[in-house]
Amino acid sequence: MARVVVDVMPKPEILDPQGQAVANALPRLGFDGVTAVRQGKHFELEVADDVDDATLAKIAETFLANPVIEDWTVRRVEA
Amino acid sequence: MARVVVDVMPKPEILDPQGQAVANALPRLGFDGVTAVRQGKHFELEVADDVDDATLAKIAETFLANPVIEDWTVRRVEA
Amino acid sequence: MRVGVITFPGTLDDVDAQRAVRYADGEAVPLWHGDHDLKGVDAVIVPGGFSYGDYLRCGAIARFAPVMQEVIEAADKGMPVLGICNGFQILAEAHLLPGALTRNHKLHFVCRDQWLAVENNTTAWTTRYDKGAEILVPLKSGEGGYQADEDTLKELEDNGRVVFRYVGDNPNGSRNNIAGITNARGNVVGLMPHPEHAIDALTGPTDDGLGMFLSLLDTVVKA
Amino acid sequence: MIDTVKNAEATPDQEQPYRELGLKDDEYARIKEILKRRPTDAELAMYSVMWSEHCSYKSSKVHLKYFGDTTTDEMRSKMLAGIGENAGVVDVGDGWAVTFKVESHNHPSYVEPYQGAATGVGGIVRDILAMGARPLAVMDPLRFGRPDAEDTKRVLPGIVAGVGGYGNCLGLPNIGGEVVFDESYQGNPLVNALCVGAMRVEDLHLAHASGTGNKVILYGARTGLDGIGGVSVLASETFDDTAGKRKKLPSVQVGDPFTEKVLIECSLELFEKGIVAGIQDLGGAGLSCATSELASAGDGGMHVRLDRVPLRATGMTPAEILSSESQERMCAVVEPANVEAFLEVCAKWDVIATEIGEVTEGDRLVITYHDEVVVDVPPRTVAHEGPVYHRPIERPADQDELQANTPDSLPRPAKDELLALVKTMAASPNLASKKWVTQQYDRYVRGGTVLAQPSDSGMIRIDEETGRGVALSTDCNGRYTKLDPYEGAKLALAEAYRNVAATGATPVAVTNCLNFGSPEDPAVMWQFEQAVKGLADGCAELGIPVTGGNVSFYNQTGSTAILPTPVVGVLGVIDDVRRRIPTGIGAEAGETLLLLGE
Ligand SMILES: Nc1ncnc2c1ncn2[C@@H]1O[C@H](COP(=O)(O)OP(=O)(O)O)[C@@H](O)[C@H]1O
Repeated sequence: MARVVVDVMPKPEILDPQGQAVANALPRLGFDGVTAVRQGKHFELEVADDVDDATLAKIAETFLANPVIEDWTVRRVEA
Repeated sequence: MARVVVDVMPKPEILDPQGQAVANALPRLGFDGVTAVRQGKHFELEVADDVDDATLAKIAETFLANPVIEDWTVRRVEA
Repeated sequence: MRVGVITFPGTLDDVDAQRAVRYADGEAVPLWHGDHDLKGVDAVIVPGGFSYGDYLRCGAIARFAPVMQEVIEAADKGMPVLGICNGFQILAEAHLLPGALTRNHKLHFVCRDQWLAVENNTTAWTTRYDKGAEILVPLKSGEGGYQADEDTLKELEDNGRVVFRYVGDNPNGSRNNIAGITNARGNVVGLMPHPEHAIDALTGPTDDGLGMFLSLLDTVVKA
Repeated sequence: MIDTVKNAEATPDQEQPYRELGLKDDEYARIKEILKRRPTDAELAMYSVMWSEHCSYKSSKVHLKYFGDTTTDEMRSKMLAGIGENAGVVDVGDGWAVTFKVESHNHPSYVEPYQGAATGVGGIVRDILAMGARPLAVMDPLRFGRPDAEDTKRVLPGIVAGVGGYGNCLGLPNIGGEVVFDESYQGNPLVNALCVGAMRVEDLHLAHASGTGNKVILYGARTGLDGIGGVSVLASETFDDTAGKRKKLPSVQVGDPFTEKVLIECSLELFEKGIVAGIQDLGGAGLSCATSELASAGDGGMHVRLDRVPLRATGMTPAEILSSESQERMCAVVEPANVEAFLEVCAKWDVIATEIGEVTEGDRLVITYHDEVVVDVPPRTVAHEGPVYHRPIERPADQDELQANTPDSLPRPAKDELLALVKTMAASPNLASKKWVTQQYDRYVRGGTVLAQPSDSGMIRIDEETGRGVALSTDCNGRYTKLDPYEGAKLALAEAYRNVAATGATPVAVTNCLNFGSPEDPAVMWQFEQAVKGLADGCAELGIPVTGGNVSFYNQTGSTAILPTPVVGVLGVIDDVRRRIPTGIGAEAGETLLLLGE
């Protein structure tokens, strides 16, 4: 078993209303100094050892992310 | 400027319908070997250099995550 | 009876809550999210909608609004407070009520007429109902699944703090079919379904929801 | 380097990628003739998008004229604004005016179903808002391919979630729509969105910029690189051999319904305070469209300072700023004395508002970027005097054959097969319950919904005191229209009309969204021409006017067009919604069932 993390983020040129809402709220809550926030998704997958990187890349690209509006990264981590 | 990543995940004992939906869909799409999926949020913050770790921890705990149902991690990364 | 109805940016059902207060012969007092006082109202309704877009988590941003600090203080002193849908989410985020509301288990927004069983008719908002009565009101939410840890659930169940329970199939994956709960004192109630949309059979499925606003009238008159 | 007017004059022979931007040789030549020089990059961006089929109606204009020609003064008597405005407006009595319009967002919804559908709703809502009305409800006529096709499984849930996600968050009840499946929509689903709003008659706002010295204020979201797909050819030219060369951007816009909700409330407060002289929403073609249309409809010129536009991305060129389709923005014309009050209201709602220009004497639209002139055009040539095509029209050769193939050739079911047949029909996707879709839409919000799904028409109360309300239905049967576009359009009208009448409301006005294949196909143009005639003639017979609409061409997969789909929306008025007639047979036992008509 391996643990795989996939992070999916809105592309830089794409509007990110969620991140913006967080960024706008922080100063109101008394937290200054955060100049920009982007919000995306974080997936943690438990995968069998025979699942190779190419398959993981394919899962991320075709399913977890929407390549039209999102970028993504895939990495294996220690479980 | 520093870049900070906050990952927020549903607690293990909390139902995660989104992660489950992904896990259920993968075999249908022909991807086998993924035994579990959990889905959370991934935040990328640009913060001024004078924002200390305690403040970041506070932002995560009081705002970005809801400790009743979520766990979270905060880490500084290379921008 | 003067009842404050809060409007946050993104609040939608404030007009409905105000209308429901009027139907119960009360005076609806609009409160703005930036207000620092409650204008001398007898009770407060935190209505439904998508405050601040509900982008981070439903209610997560709204609970920090200035007016909410006033509400928290007043609630602690016993003022009747009702959170409907987004309002319930805000009250939970503000820790006026325990637990949290999460994404519906089938991942879709659900709008339907929903039967509820009244389980507690002693709160400030439910005295007009018979215990065990079933009422039909709209439910419309995407994140209405009530979640809490086992201890909290036990505490709620053992002390009769579950106010409403879904009847029939669970619409959103709520633990124990919980639709609404109250705090220990019974003055703060939160529920996902919308009694304010069921005050007139012309525009809602029934007028079953009116009982909540009439209950408040009784509570305020008695106080 | 920024391509200024001065630069354009100095470099008359510079090659420009006008073909990539969709302009024909003669159209480019005409622009040069109008300007008496080559256009700048910014001007080219502006003309190319405003002269596109989508914005200029160049293939449909000659046919749409027929709507006006067949509308009598009597039909027009209740019409306060009609074809040519953002949305049609009708007087519904008691001092109330109602505005409604349906628009397509077909192609974007195929590329990115959720965001495409969401921004479709957002766009039509801003159209209604720009008339000065409070948006009250939405509807969504949808068409998909076969329900079991892979593409439908990708597209349908996203579109439904997008319509719901945006509309629900805006607090607009969804009071109706359509879900129809047909093979022809497989690679080209239809997402039409309708919005209806109401206002007091005296609050009607029209999109024009008049009054020299009046200020032009852009308010709402920041401007980013959304939806400038086409125009990025200009950017890559501009940045050619620098590191700033920008990859081709996806022309996907992301909606922010929360920002739009705040924009609505902020705008309504501005209207109420009477401090808006003219207003225009920003939709397709963004600032290009808003500034040229405002200036063109006004009686002066306009000067816009592009460098003042609040941006979300860095390094945007003037052409990109003009073409950006960032959502949730509005453009207002405000008298100088009211600017401060205007900005105050925006501040209350946390809405960014920026004075970006002013109405000037003369009749030029001049746009500067850091004091250099990048656009200097007669606005009418951009907004209203685009190209007009008389496309070839030809009745398809197989139309007779199609019509000859009647149901008479089908076997009749035997008596004992009827039950099974009824069950099959009831379970067929086009007749089955649409609850899976409609229960994702909030139909209760704001407490004015009197009828919604599954009623024949939606009905919404506009006045709580008197109970005055309106009913709305949209309909179209593309198979009928394919068989006979003229009669098919009439039938769509008749169906919507009946649906409205059946609720107890009196039909008063019509809007439409004409979804067709490629206008370059003479057979499609024949369908289009016939459908417009049928709809207009039907309206004349019924005595209610077409007050507006929208045309969507190029709905096809390869060379196969969709079924011709002229979606017709009918608006009815009821003076007291308590007298509505709900759908459904039998509230009590013993009622009599009557069949009316032949
Ligand atoms: N099918 C149609 N029937 C009647 N009027 C139409 C039709 N299509 C477009 N129009 C009218 O043409 C005008 C321009 O269309 P509009 O949709 O406003 O352009 P834009 O795409 O720039 O918003 C509008 O007044 C609209 O009502």
